[in-house]
Amino acid sequence: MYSDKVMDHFTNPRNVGEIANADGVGEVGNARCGDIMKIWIKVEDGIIQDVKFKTFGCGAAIATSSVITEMAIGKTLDEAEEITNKSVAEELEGLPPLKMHCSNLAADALRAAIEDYRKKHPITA
Amino acid sequence: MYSDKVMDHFTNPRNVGEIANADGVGEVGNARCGDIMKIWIKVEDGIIQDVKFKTFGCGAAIATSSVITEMAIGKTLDEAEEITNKSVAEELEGLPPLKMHCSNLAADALRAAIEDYRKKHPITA
Amino acid sequence: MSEIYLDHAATTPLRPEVLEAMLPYFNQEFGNPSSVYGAGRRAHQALDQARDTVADLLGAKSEEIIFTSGGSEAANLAIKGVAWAYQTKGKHIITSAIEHHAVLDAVLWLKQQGFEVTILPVDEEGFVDPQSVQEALRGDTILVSIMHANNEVGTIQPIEDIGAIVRAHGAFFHTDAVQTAGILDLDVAELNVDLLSLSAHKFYGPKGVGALYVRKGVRLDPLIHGGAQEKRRRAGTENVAGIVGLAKAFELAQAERGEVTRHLIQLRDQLLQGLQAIPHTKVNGSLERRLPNNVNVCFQFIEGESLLLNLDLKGIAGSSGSACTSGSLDPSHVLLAMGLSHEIAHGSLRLTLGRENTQDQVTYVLEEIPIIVERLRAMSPLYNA
Amino acid sequence: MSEIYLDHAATTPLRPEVLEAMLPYFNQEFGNPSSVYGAGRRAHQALDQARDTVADLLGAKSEEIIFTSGGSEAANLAIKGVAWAYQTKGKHIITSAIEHHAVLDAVLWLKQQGFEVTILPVDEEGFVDPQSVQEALRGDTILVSIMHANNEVGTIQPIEDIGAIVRAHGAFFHTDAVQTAGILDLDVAELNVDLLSLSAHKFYGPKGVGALYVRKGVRLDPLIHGGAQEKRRRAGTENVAGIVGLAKAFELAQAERGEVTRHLIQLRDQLLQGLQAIPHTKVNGSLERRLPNNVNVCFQFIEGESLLLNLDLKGIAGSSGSACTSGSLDPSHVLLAMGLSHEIAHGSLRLTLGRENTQDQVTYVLEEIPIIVERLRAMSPLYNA
Ligand SMILES: Cc1ncc(COP(=O)(O)O)c(C=O)c1O
Ligand SMILES: Cc1ncc(COP(=O)(O)O)c(C=O)c1O
Repeated sequence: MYSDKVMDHFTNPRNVGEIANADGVGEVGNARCGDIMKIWIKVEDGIIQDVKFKTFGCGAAIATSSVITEMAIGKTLDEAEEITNKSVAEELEGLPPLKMHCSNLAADALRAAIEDYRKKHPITA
Repeated sequence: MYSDKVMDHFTNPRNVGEIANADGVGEVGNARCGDIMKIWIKVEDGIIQDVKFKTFGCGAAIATSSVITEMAIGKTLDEAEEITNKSVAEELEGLPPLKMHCSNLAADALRAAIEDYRKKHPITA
Repeated sequence: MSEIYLDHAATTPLRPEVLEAMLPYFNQEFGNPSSVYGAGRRAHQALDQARDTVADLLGAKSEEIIFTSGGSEAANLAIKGVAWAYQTKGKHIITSAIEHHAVLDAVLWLKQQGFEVTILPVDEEGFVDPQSVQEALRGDTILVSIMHANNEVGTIQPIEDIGAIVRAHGAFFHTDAVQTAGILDLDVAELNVDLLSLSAHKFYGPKGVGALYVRKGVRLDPLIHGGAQEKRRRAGTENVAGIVGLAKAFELAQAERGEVTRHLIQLRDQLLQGLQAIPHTKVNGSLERRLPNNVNVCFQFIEGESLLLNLDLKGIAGSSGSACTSGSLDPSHVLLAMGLSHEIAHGSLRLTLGRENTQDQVTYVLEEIPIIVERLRAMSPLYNA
Repeated sequence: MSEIYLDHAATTPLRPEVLEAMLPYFNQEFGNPSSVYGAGRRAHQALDQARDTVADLLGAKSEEIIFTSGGSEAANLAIKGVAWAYQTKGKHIITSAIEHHAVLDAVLWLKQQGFEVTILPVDEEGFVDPQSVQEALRGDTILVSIMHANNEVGTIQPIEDIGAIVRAHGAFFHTDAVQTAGILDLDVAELNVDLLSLSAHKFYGPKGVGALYVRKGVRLDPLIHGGAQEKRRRAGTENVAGIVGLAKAFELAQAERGEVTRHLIQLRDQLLQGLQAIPHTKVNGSLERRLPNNVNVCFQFIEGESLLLNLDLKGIAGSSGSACTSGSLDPSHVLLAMGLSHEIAHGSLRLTLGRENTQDQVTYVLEEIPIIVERLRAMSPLYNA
């Protein structure tokens, strides 16, 4: 059902946990549909230095959360915002069709965290 | 499907044929329902001396025709008239339910032959 | 005396290669294909592969194949499924008088439920005239169902032509290909069909499994509601072993088709020729567009079941449209629709050949049948020799 | 690492004795049971014998058994068959909120076609209150369908009581016994049912074959129209091997029931006890009236599919009512009907035992599960340890 890469991230998820005093936090999903993702980011000079996640959800939800942490670290906020649910799925070498919809929310969670960061750190020109 | 006795009468039907100058002839059934039985009888002193039949029909139709010739020979006309389709089926150790209806007409054919005989030989008291 | 089986249109023995392909799915890979763990995933893979194979052989896409419990279910699903799904668009259905009862009775039941039905006649060889389909189509016609080849007389319908007419009109077209799958080359695009039914046990696969091709975009209400199997169009835990068997048997039939067809036609023509030499004998169906394995004749003055029983006593297994074998009073609705009288229709014999039949068997059969026919005629009140 | 199969409610492996009983009917006795010649008659005899066996085991008469392609078809035939046959008498149907989708979706489809439906609630253990059936019955109620035991939580309904109420009212009563056939002792007279569905692959028989008991006098419109098979109530060439397998498996299950049940209950209770020791764990279903092979728990703060995947990696095959495994957004409709929140319902785990499971396996499972649960909770945003 799942690709090897999904199973790798599912069995050895990267960057699980929380960041104390995170610069931004994003949460998407709800218990009703069975997937909740929460992402914490640490930002320095407009660059994402660290990402951590916690996820309640199926194998795809956990793997997408894990892989997006790797994809985001080192990127500028603008670059990170370009990550889509689709590019996450591609990074994982595909997801089952059923999972594309409801469990592939990691990019949304990351964007929510970035938005949270931007709200807390308004650019004062 | 068929009892041994049915198969015996089917494979070795008794008294097949016609009686030239028969005293009575009876025919029942029609081609539409797939069974036609014709019975010829020879009567002497009110006793059936000989019976012959020709049948167009399924295994049950042939076997019932055959067995009724044996049942009728030697009987008085009154006795022979008492033979029912049911007693023919019993004599054959049973017939499949589907066959009880449409293919078990031999007693009717015999009665038709007796009726024909009585019509041609009215009792002049 | 070993049996000579000449009733391949009724059913066929499972091929050993097919049984072998099925065996692992009984108690090794026995998982439920809907399950996420290994045993379930492997069963699911087997289903996927079978679906790909069947789709390939029909020139279809995998998602266009629904596995069913046989030809009857496939045909019922096609007809009732489309009827229910499109009832708001129209309630008129067209079929032919010589369909298998799986089609005919499904359509007649829908009629009871308020659908309107046109049943097209056939000519004396059993052909549906495409022009009659054209004329029967109405604005509210949602479905036309015409069988590919008839199971009794073997006549092969001009499905491509009928399909083109139905498509141009905008209705859906189903063909019951139960007698042609595994025998003729089937391509759903060439045939111009939207739905096509087949059944594994007719081509050396297992009994109790069939398939329905449904062109993408055609909606169906399920016959069997429940789980999400078959993309929600047919619920129930899948008969994995059976489905694997269907695909394997279909594949083998396709691979060997050319060679087997030549063999069947040779035996068929030998039989037809030999039987025609018996007086008062009529060949039923077309001689030109005929299934390679089908022989159907009527011997006047005798009845079908007694003929079959006598054949059985000689070790020959055949079939008849006789009323007595079907439990109804009327003989074959197919022969009657082709214009035969009741009397003659009652005396029909169908012999359908298979890949393992031999010329020696045919020779033996041609020796025995005339004797049996003569014997039965001698006791028939209809025969005046 | 050999697999520990704990999903017997989903399906079971075919028993070797059953396969052996089936094998002759694939390519030796392969005849079509409708045929008059020897091979057909012998296949027909095998069907008759299988029918007698199943009837005997249910306390029914042979002519009251219809063979189908599985539990889903049996339930659909019962429900739609009665609905169509009695639609002029009434159009009201009663069922419960925790039925298998084969029942629920069939009933909901009928609703779309103009029938009226009452769906009864259940209590927190999954019980239908017989009193609620009494209250729901109307003058135009034609059918009530309540499952014997639930496939997810194992709760066994008071079928006898419900049946008595339905009978007194004059409606028909169907029970989906797919989870109890082969597990509990079934007697249609004691159960007060008019129709009962079962499926072979749930008791070590083949997939793709089931049976419907229909009390004499209850009319049914067929789901599959066509040939005269199954007394014109279910058309299609019979899956002879499958039907023989169903009867054999049912017979074996009945013969070994006492012993197997004791074994299952012991393992079940060991599992239930061990799992309850995990914090924030809830047992679903009744502890008193529960299937001997069913364990169903919710681990708070985690989701079912990721739990199952982790179990699979440890060689343990289980199941979940999780939305993610069913392809819908909602978790188990059964757990929701029992009053669980979505969040908790998502974390359910069903382990269903079989005759070959061992105490060692249970011990291993009880070692692994707490570790997995802890690991998943550690990455759950809902959990604050
Ligand atoms: C309670 C219940 N009813 C019906 C079914 C359907 O049976 P089948 O999958 O054999 O069609 C199942 C199992 O899937 C079940 O557990
Ligand atoms: C033309 C045709 N359609 C449908 C069927 C039904 O197929 P099955 O018996 O597999 O249900 C048959 C054979 O019985 C057939 O010959």
